[in-house]
Amino acid sequence: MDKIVEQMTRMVAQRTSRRGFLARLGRLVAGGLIIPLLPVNRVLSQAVAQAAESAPGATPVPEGLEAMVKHGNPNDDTACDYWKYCAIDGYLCSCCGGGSHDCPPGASPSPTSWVGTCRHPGDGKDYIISYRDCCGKTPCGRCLCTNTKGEMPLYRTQLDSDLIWCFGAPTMVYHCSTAEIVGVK
Amino acid sequence: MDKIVEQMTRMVAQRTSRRGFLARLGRLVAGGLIIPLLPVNRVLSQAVAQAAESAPGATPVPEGLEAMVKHGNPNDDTACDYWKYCAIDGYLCSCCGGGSHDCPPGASPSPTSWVGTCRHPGDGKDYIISYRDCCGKTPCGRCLCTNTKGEMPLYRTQLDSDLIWCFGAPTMVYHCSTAEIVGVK
Amino acid sequence: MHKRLAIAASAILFLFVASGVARAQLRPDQMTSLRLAAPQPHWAYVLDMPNAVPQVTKIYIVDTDRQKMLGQLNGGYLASFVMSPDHREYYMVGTFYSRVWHGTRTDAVEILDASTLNFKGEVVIPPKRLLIVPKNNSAGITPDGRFMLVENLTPATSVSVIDLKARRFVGEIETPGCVQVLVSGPRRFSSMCADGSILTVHLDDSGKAKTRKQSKPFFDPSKDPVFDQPVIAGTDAYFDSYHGMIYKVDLSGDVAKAEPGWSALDDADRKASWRPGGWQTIAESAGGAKIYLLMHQGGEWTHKQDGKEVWVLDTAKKTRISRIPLKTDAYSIRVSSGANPILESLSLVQSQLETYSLPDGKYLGVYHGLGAPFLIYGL
Amino acid sequence: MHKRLAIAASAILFLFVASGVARAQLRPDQMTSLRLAAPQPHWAYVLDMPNAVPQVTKIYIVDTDRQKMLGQLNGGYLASFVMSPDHREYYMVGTFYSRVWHGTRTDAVEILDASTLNFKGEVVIPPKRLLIVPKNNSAGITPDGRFMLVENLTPATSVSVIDLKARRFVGEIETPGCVQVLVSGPRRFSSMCADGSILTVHLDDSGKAKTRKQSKPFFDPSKDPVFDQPVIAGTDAYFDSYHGMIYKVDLSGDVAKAEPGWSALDDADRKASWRPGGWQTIAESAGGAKIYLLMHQGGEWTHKQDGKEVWVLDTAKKTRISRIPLKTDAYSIRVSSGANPILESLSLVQSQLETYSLPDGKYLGVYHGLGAPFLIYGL
Repeated sequence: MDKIVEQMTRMVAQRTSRRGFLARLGRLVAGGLIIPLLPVNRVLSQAVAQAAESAPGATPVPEGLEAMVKHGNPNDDTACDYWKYCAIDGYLCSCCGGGSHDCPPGASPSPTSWVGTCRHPGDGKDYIISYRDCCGKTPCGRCLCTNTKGEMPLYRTQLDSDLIWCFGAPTMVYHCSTAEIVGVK
Repeated sequence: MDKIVEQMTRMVAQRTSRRGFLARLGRLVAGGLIIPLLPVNRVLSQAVAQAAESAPGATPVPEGLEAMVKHGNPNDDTACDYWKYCAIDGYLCSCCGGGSHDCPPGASPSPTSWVGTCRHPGDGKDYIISYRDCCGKTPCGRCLCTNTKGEMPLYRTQLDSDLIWCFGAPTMVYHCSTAEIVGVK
Repeated sequence: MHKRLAIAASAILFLFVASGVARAQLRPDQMTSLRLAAPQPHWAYVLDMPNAVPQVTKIYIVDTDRQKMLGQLNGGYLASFVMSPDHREYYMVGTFYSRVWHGTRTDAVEILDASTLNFKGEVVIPPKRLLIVPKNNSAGITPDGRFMLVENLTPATSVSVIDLKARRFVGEIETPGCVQVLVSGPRRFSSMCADGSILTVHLDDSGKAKTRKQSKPFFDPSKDPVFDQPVIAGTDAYFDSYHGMIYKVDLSGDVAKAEPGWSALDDADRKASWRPGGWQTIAESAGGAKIYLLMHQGGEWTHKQDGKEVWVLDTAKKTRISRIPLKTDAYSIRVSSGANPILESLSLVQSQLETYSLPDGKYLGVYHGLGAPFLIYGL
Repeated sequence: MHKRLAIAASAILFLFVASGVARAQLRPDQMTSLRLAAPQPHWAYVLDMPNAVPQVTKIYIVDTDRQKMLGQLNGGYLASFVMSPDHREYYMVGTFYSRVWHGTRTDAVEILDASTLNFKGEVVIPPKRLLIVPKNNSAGITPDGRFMLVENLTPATSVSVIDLKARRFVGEIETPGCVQVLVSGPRRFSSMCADGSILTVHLDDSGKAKTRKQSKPFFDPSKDPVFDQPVIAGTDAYFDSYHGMIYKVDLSGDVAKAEPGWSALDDADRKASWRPGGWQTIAESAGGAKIYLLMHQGGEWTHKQDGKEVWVLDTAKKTRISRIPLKTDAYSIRVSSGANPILESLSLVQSQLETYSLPDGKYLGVYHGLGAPFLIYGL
C-alpha cells in the first residue's frame, strides 16, 4: 500500500501541470474532499510560496534549540539552506543519522508526504521534492528548519506543517524530516 | 504505615545523640543492614558534612537549567542558600507551587525521607530537618540545588542523593524536594 | 512496599530504644500537599511542549500578580488543556504509548481536581485525536460543563464527544473537510472548513449530532487565510487574517453568520508591512468589544514571526484604539477576564511570560523559565 | 489507516488520469531507513537524561572521527544502556508508567537490533529496578551474551536475571547491603557493599545463584569512599576514591581479592588539592595497564566537580605517566578500545563531547548538542 501511494505521488508530481493541478485541487477542497490529497499537499504549498514574495518566515526557535539550527551553503545537506529543503519544516534527518532522503536507522518513513518544488542552484532546474517525515522515535532535536512559506492554517490541513505527519507510519511519534527528489519539473 | 515511619523518624531525630547514632549506624551498616535506615540517612550525611571542610561542591548544572538556580539570602525559601536547605538536593518545591515543607498541589510527600541538621542564622540554634521529596509529577525544573557535602556513593545507599527517593509514594516519578523542621537539636 | 516500610520502622524503633537519649524542645512543620484557592483572573495557565520529549505536556499555573508558580499539571503526548466552566476541574486530553516512545496508543481525557490538582479519573477515547504542535480549539467543553469535544484527525476529521457527567465516551461526529472545535453554546460547536466556511453542529442531550449546517465561505483562504486560532466571546468568534483583516462571526444560529471583514491596517500600516503573526495572535476583552492583535513588520508568509506590538481594536467602531509596544517580542498573547484585565504576552524563544496593565499598556513584570511555551489559558 | 490510504491513492490516480499531461525526465531518490555498519571503537554512545522529561532516555551514537550523528535510541524512565558482547544488539532497560507521568509501572528490557536500530522485542521484569540519575553498572551483561543482570533497589537490593537467549526473566538474586552489577565472567557478577567489601555471586547455567561470597573491606567508606562507577578490564576492577586512591580488585575468584591501594597524588598534588571528580571519573586502556582519572582542584566533598585534566596512570608501576589538560571541563570520561584508543570527555553543562588522541592528548574535535549527557559507552 505504501508503495502504491508513493508511486501515485510520483506520477502526480511528474505528470501534472501545476496550474491545472491547483485548479482541480481547489475544486476538490471546496467540495470538502480534503482527505484524499495528503501526499501531494506541498505542491500547493510550494506553488503558493513561489507565487508570493520570497521573504523567509522568521519562525522563532524554541529555547535550547538555537544551537541546533544551522545555515550554510546550498550544497550542505545538514543546513537549512540546502537546496532540496526549500519547503521543509522540522528536524533535518541528515543531522540525525539519516540522509536528505533517508530515515535514520530505526525510524520509519511515513507513507504520507507532501510535495514541493525547489530549484537546483547548479543546473537551474526545478525539481519536484517529496517531503516525508521519519517516525517512531522522540524528536531528533537537531537542525531545526522551519519554513513558513506557503504554510496555511489547519483547516487547509494539507498545508499545515504543525501537524504530526506520521499518518500510516507504525506510530505517530515524530522524529525528523526528509526531502526526496521525485523528478524534474 | 506512612505515619508510623514519619513518627519514628521524628523520634529518632529528636532523641538520638548524633555521635551515638553514628556509631550504631556504623555497626549496622557493617553488618549489611542497610535497608532499614533509609528515613534517617541524611543525619549521617549532614554530620559528615559538618565534620568536613565547608567548601561547597560545585556540581555542574545541566544545560537549560542555569537560569533556574537561584542564590540569595538565608531567609528566602526559593533560594539554595535558605537556611533549612543546607543538605537538600533537587528542585526546590518552594519554586514549584509548594513550600519549604509542603508539596506543590497534586504531588505526594514521599513517606521515606532523610534528615539533616541546619543552623538557623537568627537564633543560632541547630534544627533537625527532614528532607522529603514530592513525587507523582515530572521534574518541576525550577530552582535546582545540588549540595554534595556528605554525599556518598550508591553502596552507602542512604547517603546517595542521585537516587529517586520516592519509595512508598504512589509513583517513583520525582517532582521536587522539601525541608521539614522536626525539632531543635 | 509497606512490608518493607514496616521493617524500616522496626529498625528505627530499635535505634530509638537503644539510643535512650531523650530531648524535648520541638517545633515541627506539618508537611502536606498544598491546595489551590479558586482560580483567579490573573492566573496564567501556560502550556509547555517540552522540545526533547513532547510525550509529556506541562501546564504551569502562574500567579502573574505575585510572579509565583502555583502548581503544575502533566499531560500526555501533545496534550490539550481544558478547564471546566465552574473552574473545579482541569482536563488534559492526551495521547499515550504503552512504552512512551512506541507501543500501543491510548488516547484519554484525564480529569484533575482544580483544588488538589490530583488525578481523579480518565475517560478513554478513540485513539484518533489531532496530534499537532499545541493549538487552541483542539478540544473544548460546553458552557454547562456537560460535554467535552475533542478534535480527531486521522487525517479524516471528526469530533469525539465525551459525557463528563457520566464520565464516558458518547460517540463521534463526522465533520468532513472541517476541523477544530469552537464551542459557542451548551449543545453547539463549530468547525472551520477548507473553503473558508463554517460548519455548525447542534447536539442533542445525549451528545449526538442533531443538525449539521455549513455556512457560505466568509473569506478566501487562497488569497488571505484567517488564522486557525480565533478568539471566542460568548457566541461570537473573532478571526484575524494573515493580512490583518478582522472577521466577526455569529455562531449562535443553526448556520454561522459572518459580518463583512474589515482591515486592522490603514494605508500607512500596510506600507510599513505591519501584519499579525505568531501563534496565539488574537485576544479579546469586554465580551468582544475590544480585540487585541499581535503585530510585527514583515513580508508575505511571516505569519509565524514574533510580534513587537499589540494593537487594541474597537470592534464596534472598527478602528484601532491604541498600540502597546512589547518589551520582548512575543509569540502568543491573551487578555485576562474580569474587572481588571491584563495583557499576557508569551515569548517562545525567551521562555517567558510578560504582563501589561490595560488599557494603558504599562509593563508589569515577567516570569521566566517556562520551557517551550506555546499557549496561555485562563479565566 | 490503510483503507484511508487506498482512498488517497484512488484520488491521486484520478488526478493523474484527469490531468493527462505526460512528462519524462526523472531522477528519483530512493527513500529508505538507513542501517548502521558494525560498531566501531571510535563510536561514542552518549546517554542523555532529558531534564524536563526523564521519562524518555536517549542514546546518541556519534562517530567521533567524522563528528557525525549516526543514530539515536530511545528508552524508558531513567533507562540503562547495555550492548551485547557481539555488538549485534542493544538493550535499553527502562521503566514505564501506563500514563507516562503516573499509572501502572512496568519495567522491561527492550531489545534493539544494532544494525537497523529497530525494536525487536522486550522482556518484562519485576518493577523494582534501580531508579537513579543514570550510572554505570546499574545493569550488565555476561561476556557470552547469555544473561542480563539488572540492579534492583526498592530500597531492598537484589539483582534480576534475564535469560537473553530464551528472552525471559529467570529470577531474582538477593544481595542485601550490596548494590550494582560488576560483571567479570560468563556466570559471575560482583556488587559493592556498604562496609567497603565486595560480594561475588556465581551463577549456574540456569541463572540461579550458585555461590555468594563477601570479601573483606578493602577501603574505609567513612574515611575515603571509592566512587561507585569503577572501570572493569576483564576480571579486574579499578576503583578511584574521593581522595585519589586507586584500588585494583581481582573479581575472578569465589571471593574478590583487592591489592593494596595507592595514591594517584604526590605531596605537591595534595597540597594543590587535586582530586578525582565528576560522574564517570575513571577509564582504562590496554586491559587495565593504563587508567585515566578526571581531576580537578577542590576541597572536601567536591567529588562531583567538573574535571580540568585527565591524568594517565601506569597501574603496574603505580605512577603517573602524563597529564592531559582538557579544553572544556568535563563531567565524564571514557577511553575507546582497539589499537588506536582516543580519550572522550563529556561536558554536562556544555552538552558536548570532546575527543583527544592518545597518548599525546592532542585535542581532536567536539560534538555539540547532546542534551544532558551523563554517560559515555562504547566498544
